Amino acid sequence: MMRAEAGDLQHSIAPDMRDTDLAPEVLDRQLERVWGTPATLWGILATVDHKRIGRRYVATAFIFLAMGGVLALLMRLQLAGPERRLIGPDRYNQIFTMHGANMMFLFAVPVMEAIAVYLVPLMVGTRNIAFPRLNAFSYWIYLAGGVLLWVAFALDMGPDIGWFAYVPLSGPQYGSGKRADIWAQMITFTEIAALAVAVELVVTVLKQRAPGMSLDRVPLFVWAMLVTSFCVIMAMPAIMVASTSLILDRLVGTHFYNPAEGGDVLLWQHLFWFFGHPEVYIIFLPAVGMISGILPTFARRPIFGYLPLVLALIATGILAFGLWVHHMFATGLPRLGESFFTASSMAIAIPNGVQIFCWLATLALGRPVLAAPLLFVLAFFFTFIIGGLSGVMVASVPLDTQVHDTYFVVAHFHYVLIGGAVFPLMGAIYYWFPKLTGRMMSERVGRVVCGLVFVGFNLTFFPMHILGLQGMPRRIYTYQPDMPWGGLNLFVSLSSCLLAAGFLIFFIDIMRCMRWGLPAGDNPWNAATLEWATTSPPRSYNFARIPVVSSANPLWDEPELLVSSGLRVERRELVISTVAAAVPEARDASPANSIWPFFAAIATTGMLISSIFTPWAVVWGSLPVMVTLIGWFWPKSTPEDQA
Amino acid sequence: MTSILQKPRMAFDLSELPLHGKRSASLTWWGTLGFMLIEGSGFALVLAVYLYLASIATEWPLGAPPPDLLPGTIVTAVLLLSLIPNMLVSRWARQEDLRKVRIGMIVMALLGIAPLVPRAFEFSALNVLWDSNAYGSITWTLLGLHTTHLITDLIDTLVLSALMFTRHGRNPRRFGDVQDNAMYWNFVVLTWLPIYASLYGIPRL
Amino acid sequence: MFAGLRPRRMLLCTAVLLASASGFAVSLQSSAASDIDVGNVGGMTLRLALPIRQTSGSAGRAIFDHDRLFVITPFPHSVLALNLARTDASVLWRYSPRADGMAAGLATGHVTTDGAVLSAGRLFLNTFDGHTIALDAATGGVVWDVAMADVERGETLLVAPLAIDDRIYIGNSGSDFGVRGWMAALNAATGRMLWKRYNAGPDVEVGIGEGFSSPYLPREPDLGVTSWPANAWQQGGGGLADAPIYDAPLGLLIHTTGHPAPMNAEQRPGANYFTSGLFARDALSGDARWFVPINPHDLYGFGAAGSLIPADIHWQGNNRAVLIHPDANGMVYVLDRSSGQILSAHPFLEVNASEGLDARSGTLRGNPAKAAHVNSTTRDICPAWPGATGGTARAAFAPQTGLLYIPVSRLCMDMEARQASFMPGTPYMGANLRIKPPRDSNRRGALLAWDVAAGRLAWSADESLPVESGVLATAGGVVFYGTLDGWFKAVDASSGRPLWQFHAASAIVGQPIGFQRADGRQYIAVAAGVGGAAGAVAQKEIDIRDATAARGYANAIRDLKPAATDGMLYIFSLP
Amino acid sequence: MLLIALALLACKREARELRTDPPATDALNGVVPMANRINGGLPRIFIAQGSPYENNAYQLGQGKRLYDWFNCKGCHANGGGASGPALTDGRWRYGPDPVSIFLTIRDGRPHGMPAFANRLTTEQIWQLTGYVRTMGAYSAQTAAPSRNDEMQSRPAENRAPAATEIRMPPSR
Amino acid sequence: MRALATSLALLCAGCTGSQTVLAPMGPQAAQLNWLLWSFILICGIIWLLVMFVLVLALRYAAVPSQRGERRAAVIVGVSVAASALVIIVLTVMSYAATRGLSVAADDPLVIRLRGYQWWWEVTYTDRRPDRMLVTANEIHVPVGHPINIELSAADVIHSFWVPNLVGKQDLIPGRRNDLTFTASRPGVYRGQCAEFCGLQHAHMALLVIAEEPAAFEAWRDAQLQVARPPETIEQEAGRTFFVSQPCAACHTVRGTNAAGTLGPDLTHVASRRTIAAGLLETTRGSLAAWIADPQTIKPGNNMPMVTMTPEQLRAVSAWLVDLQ
Repeated sequence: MMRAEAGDLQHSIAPDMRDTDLAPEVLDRQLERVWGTPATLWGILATVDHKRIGRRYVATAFIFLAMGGVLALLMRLQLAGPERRLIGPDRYNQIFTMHGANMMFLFAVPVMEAIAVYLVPLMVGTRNIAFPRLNAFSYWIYLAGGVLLWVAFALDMGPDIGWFAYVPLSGPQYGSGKRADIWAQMITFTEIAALAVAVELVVTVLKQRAPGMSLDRVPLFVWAMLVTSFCVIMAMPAIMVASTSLILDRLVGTHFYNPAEGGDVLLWQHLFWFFGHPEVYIIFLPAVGMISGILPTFARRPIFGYLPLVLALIATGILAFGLWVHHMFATGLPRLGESFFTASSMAIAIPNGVQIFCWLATLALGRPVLAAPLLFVLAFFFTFIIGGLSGVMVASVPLDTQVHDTYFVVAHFHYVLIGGAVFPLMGAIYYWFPKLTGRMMSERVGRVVCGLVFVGFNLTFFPMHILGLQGMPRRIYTYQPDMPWGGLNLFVSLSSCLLAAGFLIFFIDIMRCMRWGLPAGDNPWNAATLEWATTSPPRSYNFARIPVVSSANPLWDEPELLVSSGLRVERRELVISTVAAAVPEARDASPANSIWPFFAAIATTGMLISSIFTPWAVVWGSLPVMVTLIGWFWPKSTPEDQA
Repeated sequence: MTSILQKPRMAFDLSELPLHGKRSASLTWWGTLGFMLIEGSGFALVLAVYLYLASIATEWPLGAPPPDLLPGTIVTAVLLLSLIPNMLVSRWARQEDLRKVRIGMIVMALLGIAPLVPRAFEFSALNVLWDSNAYGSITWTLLGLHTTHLITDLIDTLVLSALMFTRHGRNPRRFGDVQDNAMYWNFVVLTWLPIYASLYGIPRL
Repeated sequence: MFAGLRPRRMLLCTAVLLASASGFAVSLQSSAASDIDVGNVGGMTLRLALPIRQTSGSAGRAIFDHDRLFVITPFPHSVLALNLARTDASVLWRYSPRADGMAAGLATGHVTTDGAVLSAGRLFLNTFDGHTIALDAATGGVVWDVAMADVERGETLLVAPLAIDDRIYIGNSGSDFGVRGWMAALNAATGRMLWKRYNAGPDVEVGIGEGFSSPYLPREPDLGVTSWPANAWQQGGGGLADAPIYDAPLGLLIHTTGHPAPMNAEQRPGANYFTSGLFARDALSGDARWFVPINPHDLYGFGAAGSLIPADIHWQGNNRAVLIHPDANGMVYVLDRSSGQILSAHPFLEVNASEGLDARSGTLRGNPAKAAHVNSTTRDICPAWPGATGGTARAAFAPQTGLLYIPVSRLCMDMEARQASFMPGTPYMGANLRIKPPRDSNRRGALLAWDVAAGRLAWSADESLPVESGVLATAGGVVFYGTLDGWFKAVDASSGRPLWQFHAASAIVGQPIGFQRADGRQYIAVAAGVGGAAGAVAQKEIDIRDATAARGYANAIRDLKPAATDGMLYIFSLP
Repeated sequence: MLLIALALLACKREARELRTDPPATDALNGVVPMANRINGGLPRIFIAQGSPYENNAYQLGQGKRLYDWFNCKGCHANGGGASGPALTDGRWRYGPDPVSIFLTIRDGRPHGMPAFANRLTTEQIWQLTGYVRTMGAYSAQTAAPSRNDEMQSRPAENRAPAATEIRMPPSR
Repeated sequence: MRALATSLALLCAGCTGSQTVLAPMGPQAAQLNWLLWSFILICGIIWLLVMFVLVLALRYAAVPSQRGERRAAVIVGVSVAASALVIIVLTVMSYAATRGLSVAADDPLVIRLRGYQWWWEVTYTDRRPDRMLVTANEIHVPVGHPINIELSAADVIHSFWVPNLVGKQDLIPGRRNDLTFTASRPGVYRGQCAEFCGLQHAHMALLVIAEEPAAFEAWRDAQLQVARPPETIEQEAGRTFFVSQPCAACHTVRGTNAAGTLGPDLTHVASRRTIAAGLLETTRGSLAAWIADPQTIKPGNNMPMVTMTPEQLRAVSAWLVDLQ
């Protein structure tokens, strides 16, 4: 099929045809022919267009968000009153585990990477992400991991060990059945996907930037994703090691976590949190990037303190690896070591402070327009700072011994994750929705959504601080009537309906506006970065001609955007530029659509799921993986293979 | 649609640039580097687990004599020796000398198989089973992880060697692939050295 | 008489049989037989090989009396009286008590019998299922039969009775089932119980009163209660660990007490008196005279297993009535028989479970690094729980050489303490155990010759497998012992030089005896047939892939061949 | 397709039935021994419930816990046997069928196996029965338990202990 | 804001609870409480300041100028420096509190606490082993005397947390942790397992009962006694049933043959305020209900439903409720 396509092209187009002198219409037609995805099943499965995959990724992540939200509502329903019998302990444990694992592994990280998959190539002015087939593969693997987890849950086989899966509860002796294995293998799926995307993003950012986009002209969201991707690369292997060793313990009887044979249960916690803490920043840093992207547009001035913000991003990324022990303050580690981690945990507040102050300065020095995206950013300020400050509290060893594993911590991290990441994410959706769809979202509904979500969120989660201080532990499926928690819990449960209503309207509005929203135009917000320099939604090739950048805010600073010329149009060609100064050094080909990543993902899925049941699956299961990978990488004599 | 239909200002002519970036101008090179970073983190973490378990144990190795040196040392020697042809292949690939690269790839394929033979004996030379205790678990995991890398790179080398003998062989991209493959083999060999030192040295401390 | 010789091939076909050890009167162990000596033992030949055809037992300990040989097989027991006067050694009579099959499940790793005792024309025996029986030695008729132990609770009678004058002394076993240990005296004529004293509990029940003194115990009442967690002594074990002895001049009954239950020592903090020690009691009243804690707060289930050998030796310039006790914990103790004072204590092989005796308190200093804990495996504890010696491995002392011949198991173990819950009639153990050879060698056993006066090793004869048999030291300067791989060996008592050996059809864990017939000729008899802890491996349905099978013992002797399991009685003499 | 197949396989293996109704307990206890008292017929409810004590991971896991708790190890070690016979070798004195194992545990056997009828409930005896059967299995069940957090003794039930060859290097 | 008002109102309600951080009943908890409020105060001020600046920033109509940029840079720099200072102060405060909490007490009462799924085994150590006392789910402590709790776990990780007295510490299989606290006022303080430990994590509570030293010693002496002999025929029947049926396989009642250690020691079960790890108040009715159907009351717990007749149930509960 691919060969036929290639043949067509060669038939009609002269080899080495350049864009230099083509009329815009011809150029568009030709590029669309080369870069486009046919509207067939094959096209859907084989596409490597970062925008299609990014959209899929975002949509899937939001579906998981909605499903995870339903689980949260179920939990609130159960906890609305003492000793309710709506959900039994077994199912409840599955539900809160699913909620946590789903939100962290299937929603938060993937959605951030998904948005980056969509936006980063546009923002750096290139035509596709690096390794687009790997990108396609990563989506299918991610989808398989999510389906695995949810199908298992539907079969009463969902993990019931908490998203942190502490051994020995998740270990071979106390986690009977395959529930913990499903959790652990879901981790493998999502981490493979995340790592693949991280490598793509790093290479895209470092090597595919538009000519002239030196490192000091890179949009802050791109910077944030670069730091995030490095965090992913350094942190995710830890959870892979952890989950693999857990499966080994459970399947072939290794003793990593068996204290009786020289293993250690705290080893799990070290490995898990060495990943788990950076994970928080993997979720938060993209949000920092989103805010840094939204704020200048609505403050109508360039961001204040570009360099400090970049340095703060990098500092956060590095510090994130030095504070995992603050999740383990109650495990009885040596006090001196714990105090070191208190200091490092609190120190991360400093780069966060730099970010906040720079944003405030941007607002103060600009002329803010209170549009929906900015409202979400303001909601972020209100809530995230509460979460950050309660984070300072849990970073203190003695205080943590009182609030650790209570609803105080539940409140804290929802303030950090929803306040710090989901609010900016919703702002980002409102902000970039026109670019994705070509249509505006409703400003009025946006305000309603923002209000509902903001109020609902605070009413739901603020009382949890108090519940925690009143002694309510986390992860309990019920509580006794003589505990003084009933009233607040009912209040929280009722408030959560408000929050849910906000999200419901948000989702409905997205559906509505995708079809009936007002047409947006290329740059509806009059923003400064490159993604607004192309059409909304962008054509398959992103930019008809690769822009040339001479400022950090090209659309503001340059009266007319300069472009480059000389690329071939009968193959997928893009510009490779140097790491620091973004001087073009090659016109390389970008791989064309291929069905092989899809097959490879199916083969990998088969191997990974089977290997929960028998270790030999790794041997025989890797044969189809090998075959599909050879099919993937074997040259097909397309123009893309020319050099 | 308006923006693309306007005649933009051409400021930069890319037409003279090469069709394919080499070394650090190649995306694959960077991608290989990225995956090496991921796997390097993985190796470092598994080694950290080894050291952690050793540090909490009352004795190390646990209930087993230290591993026998011979097979592991043979593997190390073969791997180190393989670096020489590996670098030659890389250089020939840079010179785009197809004949030499073909020979070199066959040599490298053989040198990829060679360490697997003593490696098979290395597992029993550990003197412990993976399910005996945590020491056995971590040593088997370390060795298994590295063996996986040997095998995957061997498969990569084999496929690439086959490719070099097809009509796709004479292509700068292939020569780039050969160089990346050589770089990855260097990585596989170099990661082995700290593993070798830990597996065989720490139990003898 | 020796027409009983049969082709070995036929013997292999005999039914599943179990073998035994014996509990000999000490005088017989160091046989006075003098015509077999170092010079001529090499020419010793087999005179009789008699398969003991029983449904599930083989030769136990043999007793020679007036050309009759009494043989008792392990549980379910059977007593045979053989007529040695006839060339075919025909059976004079046979007695098989009714057996309670449930007891078969109570043998902790091995079903053996410690044999019987002959006194005043009566044969007294303890059955494993809890009966003490007196038989008429001439006819095999039952004189009396009393039930002394409750099998339902896991209580058994493993150690042979001791007959002194008109009294029979018996003690119970079952420490592994949490059975509280006791010692009792029966009237030999009627079987009526004269007294019964417990090895733990309140002073009244233990028999501690006015006449009791011990330099190694705190002067407090009711130590048998206060050295245990509340009420734990009630299921604290401490049954008889090894054969008791009688000291006629002092009128003392000296006996060992077994290990405390459960094996998980964290569940029974305290010294756990009076388990794992040596008791001297007034033989008439049963009142305690002294007690020596050998392994207080016993961490490894040693009990105070090991032979008790009274000897009158030259000790530091004086003649002294001492008690020599090679203990399961790997130390040879020399004690004063009258006071219980420890005169010396030396390790006779590599021991790391303890670090010698505390000079002042006389108690063993444990090695904290080798203590077993819940949730962690303590590795390479030497010796392992079956003990460095003891059980069927009975030592012998030869006054002429001044050497003590100790059959030794040189094994180490990995141990993990586990929470044990007490349910009467089920094992109250609380440990995962895995036994293995010591790190540096595969010589798992030896016969050691220990110079008692000097407190050092004289010589040793190493064996591949643990030595589980008793030792016979003859006046002729020859020492006999058997091995698990079926060799019956004679070595020079002064140097350990091998003199003679014979390959039996099965492992030898029994006690060799020497006797002299009316014709003046000397005979050596030994029972072959794998039993003891090794019997569990060779005969029970043990799966050696489980490293903890047979409480880890299977792992230690996994190369033991399971063939040739029939019980045989061999008699040798010079041609 | 794979997922659907998995789903069907998985249906009952993971559901955790925490409470058995008293009438069901009575019915489960209603094993009719044959004349030899060695084995007998499975109660109909056993099948009707979907044989949870044969293939449900939770029930088998509970059985493994009971094996440890109720001193089975004292006689049978971790399956290798001691004073009681080995359970991992795939040989059964009274046959491998669940009912005979149930009867063995409930009523005891003459050569030393005590009765546990007064120590365990019917449901627990069935859990233990199911677990004991996995110990001597020649092919591992998906639902069979893994190793315990204790001293290593043998390959766990999910590694089909009875199928591995009786030949291993001495574990030291 | 309504949330804040509501929460303030509810905060006060929380101050009187028996399982709350906000009503410290010992020096350790008091120190933590002080630290908590200091943090809340400092963090609250910072939050209000930032919100104030945010409102200002939105209201303030800036005129772009170089001077404004420079001034903003100075303000941002000072703010960062100030926040670094606050961080240092908070770290030092936290470190000081850690030091203060980990001071070893002289001659503490050492209590071993072992976590099981899903109950607590409490062992009072003593120089004399026979005065060691094993009980469950209820810790009596003398007021004013330092208590050292040694924490260990039998199965999975649990966490000991009695917020009125001290912060939490985990019970970890294969490891041992220590915790020191003192109760300064008599009272009943509730604690609950604070590390997810499986099905019944929600119902794994314990009570710490602080008493005057004399009352504590009296309690301890009473607990050391063996169980009361039955007085009525019904109680006698209850005991007979208990010791001959599965109950005795798991539970110890000192003074009878029941010596199982798989479940809580029941020698003085009726002297404890609650059964089933803080789930039900101890009454004859609750005991009967618990025995009759433990899996409905606490699904998934390890107590099986033992088949018995109503008469037997009545007898057992009559006997158990008499075990004062």
